Amino acid sequence: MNFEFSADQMQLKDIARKFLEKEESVKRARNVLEGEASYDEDLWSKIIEMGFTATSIPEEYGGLGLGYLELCVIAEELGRSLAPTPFSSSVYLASEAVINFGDDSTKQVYLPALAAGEKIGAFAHTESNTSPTESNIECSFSDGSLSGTKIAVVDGDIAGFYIVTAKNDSSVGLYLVDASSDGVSITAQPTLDPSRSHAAITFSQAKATELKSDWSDVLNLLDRAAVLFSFEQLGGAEACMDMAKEYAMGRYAFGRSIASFQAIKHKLADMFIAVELARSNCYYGAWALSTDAPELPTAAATCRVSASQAYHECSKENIQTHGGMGFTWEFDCHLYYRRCRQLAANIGSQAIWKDKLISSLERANQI
Amino acid sequence: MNFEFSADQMQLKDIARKFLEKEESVKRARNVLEGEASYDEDLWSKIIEMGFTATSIPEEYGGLGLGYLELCVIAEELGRSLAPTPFSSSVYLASEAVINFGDDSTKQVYLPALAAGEKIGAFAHTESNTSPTESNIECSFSDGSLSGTKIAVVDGDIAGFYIVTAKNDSSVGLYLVDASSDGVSITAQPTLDPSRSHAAITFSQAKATELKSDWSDVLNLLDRAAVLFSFEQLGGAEACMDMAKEYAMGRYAFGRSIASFQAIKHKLADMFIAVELARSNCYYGAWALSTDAPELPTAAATCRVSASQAYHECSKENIQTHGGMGFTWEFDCHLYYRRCRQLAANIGSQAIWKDKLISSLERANQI
Amino acid sequence: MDFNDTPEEANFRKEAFEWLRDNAELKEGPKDGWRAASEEEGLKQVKVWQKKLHDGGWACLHWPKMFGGRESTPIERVIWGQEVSKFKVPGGYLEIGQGMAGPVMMMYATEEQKERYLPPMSTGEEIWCQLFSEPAAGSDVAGIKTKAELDGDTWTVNGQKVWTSGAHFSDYGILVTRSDPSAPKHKGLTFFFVDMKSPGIEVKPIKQISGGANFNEVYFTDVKIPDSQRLGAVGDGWKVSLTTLMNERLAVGDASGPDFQEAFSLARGQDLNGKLAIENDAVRDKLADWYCQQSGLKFAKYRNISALSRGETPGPQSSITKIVSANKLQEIANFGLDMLDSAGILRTDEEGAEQSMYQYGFYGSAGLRIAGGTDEILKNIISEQVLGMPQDMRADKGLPFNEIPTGNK
Amino acid sequence: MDFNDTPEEANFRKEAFEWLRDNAELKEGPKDGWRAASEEEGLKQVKVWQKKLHDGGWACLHWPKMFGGRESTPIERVIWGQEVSKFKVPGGYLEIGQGMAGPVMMMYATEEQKERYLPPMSTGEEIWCQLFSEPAAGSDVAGIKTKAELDGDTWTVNGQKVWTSGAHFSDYGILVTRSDPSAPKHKGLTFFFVDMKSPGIEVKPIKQISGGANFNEVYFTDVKIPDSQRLGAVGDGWKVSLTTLMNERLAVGDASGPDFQEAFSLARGQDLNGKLAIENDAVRDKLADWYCQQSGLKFAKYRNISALSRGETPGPQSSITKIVSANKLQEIANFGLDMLDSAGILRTDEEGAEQSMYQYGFYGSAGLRIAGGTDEILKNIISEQVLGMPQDMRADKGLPFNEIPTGNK
Repeated sequence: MNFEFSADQMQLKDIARKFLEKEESVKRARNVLEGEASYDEDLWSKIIEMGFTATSIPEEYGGLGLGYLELCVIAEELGRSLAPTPFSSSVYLASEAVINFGDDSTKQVYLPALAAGEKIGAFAHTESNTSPTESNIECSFSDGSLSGTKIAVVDGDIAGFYIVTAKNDSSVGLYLVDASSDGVSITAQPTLDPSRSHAAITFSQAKATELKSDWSDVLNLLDRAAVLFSFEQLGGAEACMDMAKEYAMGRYAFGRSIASFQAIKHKLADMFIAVELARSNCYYGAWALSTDAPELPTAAATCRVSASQAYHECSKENIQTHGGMGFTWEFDCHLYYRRCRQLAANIGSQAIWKDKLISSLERANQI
Repeated sequence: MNFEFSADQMQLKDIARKFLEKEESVKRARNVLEGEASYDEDLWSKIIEMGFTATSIPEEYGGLGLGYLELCVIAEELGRSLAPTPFSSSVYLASEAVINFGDDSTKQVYLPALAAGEKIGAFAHTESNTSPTESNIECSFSDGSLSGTKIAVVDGDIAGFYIVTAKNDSSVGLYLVDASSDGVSITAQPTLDPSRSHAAITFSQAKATELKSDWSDVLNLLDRAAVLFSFEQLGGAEACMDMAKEYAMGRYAFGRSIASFQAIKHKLADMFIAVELARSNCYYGAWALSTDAPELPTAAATCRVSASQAYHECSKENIQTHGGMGFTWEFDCHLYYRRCRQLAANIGSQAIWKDKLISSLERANQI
Repeated sequence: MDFNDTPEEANFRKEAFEWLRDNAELKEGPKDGWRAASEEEGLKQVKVWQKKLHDGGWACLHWPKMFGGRESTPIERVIWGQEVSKFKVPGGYLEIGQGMAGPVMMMYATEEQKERYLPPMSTGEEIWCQLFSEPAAGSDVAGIKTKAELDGDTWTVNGQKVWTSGAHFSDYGILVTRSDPSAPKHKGLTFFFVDMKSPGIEVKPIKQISGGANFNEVYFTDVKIPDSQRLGAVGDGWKVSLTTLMNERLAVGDASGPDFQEAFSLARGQDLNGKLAIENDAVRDKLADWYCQQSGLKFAKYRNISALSRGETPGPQSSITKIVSANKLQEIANFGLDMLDSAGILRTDEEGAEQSMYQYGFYGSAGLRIAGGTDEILKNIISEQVLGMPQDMRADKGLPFNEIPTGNK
Repeated sequence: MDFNDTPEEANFRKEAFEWLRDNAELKEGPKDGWRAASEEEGLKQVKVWQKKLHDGGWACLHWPKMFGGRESTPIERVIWGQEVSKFKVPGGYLEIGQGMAGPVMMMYATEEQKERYLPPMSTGEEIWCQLFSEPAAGSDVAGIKTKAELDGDTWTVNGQKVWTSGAHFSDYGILVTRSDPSAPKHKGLTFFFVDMKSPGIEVKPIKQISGGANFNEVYFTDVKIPDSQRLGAVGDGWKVSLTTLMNERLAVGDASGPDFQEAFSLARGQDLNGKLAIENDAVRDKLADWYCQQSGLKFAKYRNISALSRGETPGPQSSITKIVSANKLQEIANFGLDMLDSAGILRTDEEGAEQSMYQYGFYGSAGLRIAGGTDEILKNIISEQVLGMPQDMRADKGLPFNEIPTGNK
């Protein structure tokens, strides 16, 4: 039994953590939130220098060819530090789509650029106020071009290309559209978490490359990304727990540290339990992703649900533990409260993932 | 605004409470639980003497002709004291069925006897491990006789007659069958709460009287009963809260009353909140029942759900507050824990009532 | 058991309604209501309306007539509140003065001071704020550090207050200070009222997580207050404060934001996983919980109003209301955003857009669980003051204030 | 990251499996397992099986070989547990002796005593119990009152213990007493082992809320214990107790009873409100929560086993496991009973009947949330020992034991 990251992976995690601390990633997230920029270009270029964007891209396409476990530990640290960059869109979604469903010429063009950070990719999936399904997607592809509108595209205003879900005659699959193509129009959309940019993208007969994929591949792409997003959520949840504890230890009321009151102690114990369950489930997801296990749909939904719950619990109770100060703009609590929602929304809501989990267990007809 | 019981009603409540305390009703519940009897005949005869069974039966049929508010306050006290008698079956269900759906000759025969406690009635509705619906009820009536099997009939082994749900050609309605009729066979069924008796009843061409009713009347009967059951649940919940508080105040650990620890204080505050919400919703139910308001379906489901939740919370956390002692047979905590489940099961589970609540709000198209 | 007025109550209700009908505009629907374009504009309109109320005899219902009030009973205040909610009338700005500062002034100020300050408070001409909370005195309200030193008959005040609503537009404020740091915590406090235009007072807005700024920090640097503006004896400030503290916890009350009705109507029009959300049993299950909570709070309020109507003291409804409604709001806000799936993150300032309502609740609920007593403090209060359970152990008991451990935050 | 054994672990697993295969019967399915017709019968079979284990070299894996153990590593114990769970073999009765009494004896008994008592403990010939809890010493484990007085070299013990598993069939017990009531709480305790057949010991079963009686009260009336049976110094009993207390909290561990799998399979066959329960989204929502909790606990355990496998100290998994699984069991039990609607109340002793499983969980979960550390005590432990948060204030700190307030219960 070796259900743990390796020493090398833990070292990579430590490097990522120290790097993001040194770069004051949380402060950068605040700057993006308060400023005009869509993301922190400087941090992004440093992340690229660290090789993080190249982690899971095969060596033959200019990547490092490391496994997904390495990407998981990086994701956790990016989540912990609220890194205001398009990492998740470009790496968990766009790169994965090209790696898994692109033909060789597409890979040749996009993967080296993704690995080197020369291109940013984004995933354009949502079209309305409801979860995209095989039957409600309206964007359509025919004769080499794609039309329709996607909303809430994370990093949509900074991406160089989009992985777009669209229907053709028979089914819904994945298409690649360059942002610079004719017929692509981009409108930034303000959100609850301005430390991450979002946009609406309208495609009018835009030239598109078909990726070899159908609806089951779309779901597979979401499952793979879910594991990585879960690690970001886990990192965020743990950061909130740590903040709450640290604040409580130093804050005195009624002549004693508020960390000595059972109401606060038990709140922290509840956070700790949620984080530990989420972490264990995330490891399950990491194992399934890295081994391409048939359990991936179950594992992905399990860690997604568990990590979303932990982050929700920890980010709101972190504010509560801080009392009035937690409600101020000045403290960082709200940065996490916002990011928690952003990550919860990013690849579909809790209701959808819970349903996916039970459906996958029904299919497996076993546990 | 006079959203409160009247002084007379509160006095009746006080009388009922003192009477049941003096008669050591909780101890009697334990005796029935531990013994062979199906109910406490002595307490039952005293309850009859108090006139409680006659409360809402019209004067012309030998009752006291009081309103339902009076019955609500009595129900609360019976719930608080775990009274081991067939009151709920005979009064909330059987008497109500005869009052509302019986023809005059049926009323003439049954109501005076119910008021005087000479007859005990029970409601035979459940047939299987699932909630009875208009389409799954198999018991059938034709040519004046009824056939089929009912299970988990509360007080089924002591009742003199049954109100039975059965289908005829066109719909499901209510029928009255005497327990002494040919073709009625009764088998006691052990349960989680032996302080209340249950039985399976098989009808084989048993002579039955048709009550003028269809499925909507069955639902109406359940709604009316739900308000009264909710008051029993409310009384039980409050008793658990009081027990937990009293025990915590006197129990010392680490040199102080455990009632001074926030974990216990906040647990009690949570119980108090649940009880206060349930009480307020029960009053809503009482108002709707007593005024025959069109809101009855909503009010009944609201108080049923709210009171079931409060009793569940309070009965389990009462055990928890007592620690090891709460887990002993000797302490009364488990009597309430059992009764909480018995009352939750009696007229259908929480899932069904929650669904009814939202359905009634959908029908009302308003709140 | 009924929802009807007594004949006296019905008369009062009629009178109130008729006056309002003659002086204000009825709302056109449940979402209709008064809104001001800006704070300045709102303040102006509130003052005009308050003057009208005063002239009509409807200002400060609970105040003595001699100071501009009506001497109404508590139940009449409730009825007035119900009637006024049917009309599009200005609100806000004046509650802290009339609800908290006024009663303290009536109890502790001199006759001359009452005559000088109370009438303009009731007409809305002068606005008051309350200077209580401090960075280290939140849940622990008596942990106040702002220092007051007496020299001759003038006090010099130094320190910082936080969470002061309306400090920037207030004319006066009521203020608690520590006059004796060597006395035990609750003994060394002294209470004043202060002119907010005094030299040395600086007001800075506090930006909240929502981006709005409804509160202020107020800094005191060598602010001079004449001893004649002291309310209550030196060292009796805690006793004076108690007059207003329970009022404050009452005032926070119910959550504004989406409730059952909004969630229900969202679910009836929203697609979730291939069918209408209202057909999803998990949604129905949650809606049922929220309906039961909302209904329980509503009827608890009715029970309290009934108690007032009978002249009895109402129960601990306000603490329960705040705990339940703040947490319900947080759940409903997250539910609403989740229902919109990935689009729930989008911000829109469109009037009435689903997102903006749930996003408002998302921020607001986090604050409401803290403001005017955290969930945790309110549960302490319920367990101690309602259920009679003992206080937690006190580390500060009997210690001189300046020897109480304070940590680093 | 994988679930594979190291080569050494794989060898050990193979050896264990092969021995078990040659000496016991494989289970036929997940619900198959050993059950005894009565306690006496069970005890007899356990002793036979334990002797077989011992003779095969598989008794008391973690004990030194000289006392009948195997000197296995922690990860080998885990592997043994996994392999043994595939077989229909007797269990129970011996865990407290071998897991708690044995280690204490090894640490504190004389060489002669170890040679006399440990081998028959490892072979199952002699059974031991643990006499710790008292009516007033539950969560507050050090609040022990049972009095021990020394006269010459004999102690006289008077008092009462509760919640003693197996006292009625045990040969010996380990016992904590208060030898100096005037010393502070943790200082005046003294630890012994005692022959359960000593005059003055009376064992009475405690009937639980389920009707079963798995525990006992044990009364001590002038029970004589030679000073040679003292373990550790006079007054050092707390230190000795700590050796076993964490073991106890670990031992309670996971809940037995219906879990996700049972609830899932119930939902797939059960009608709810006109459709299969598994098609009800509220049911799916709850099932997803329970699956995530169960899965989280399972993989936390794997992480702990991995830590053991690397020779590291495992994390605080056992406290988390108990809190989460006890509460989950209580929810699932109520869910299962609710699913059966009004028929959920019916009791049936039919083997494998849905009701009986959920009813067992209904009682069992209420006890599990208390036994071996309540939810509340375990959350204290997590916050203090894992997160490093400060202790609550202690009213008993430094006081002589007989001056600590005790209330009336």
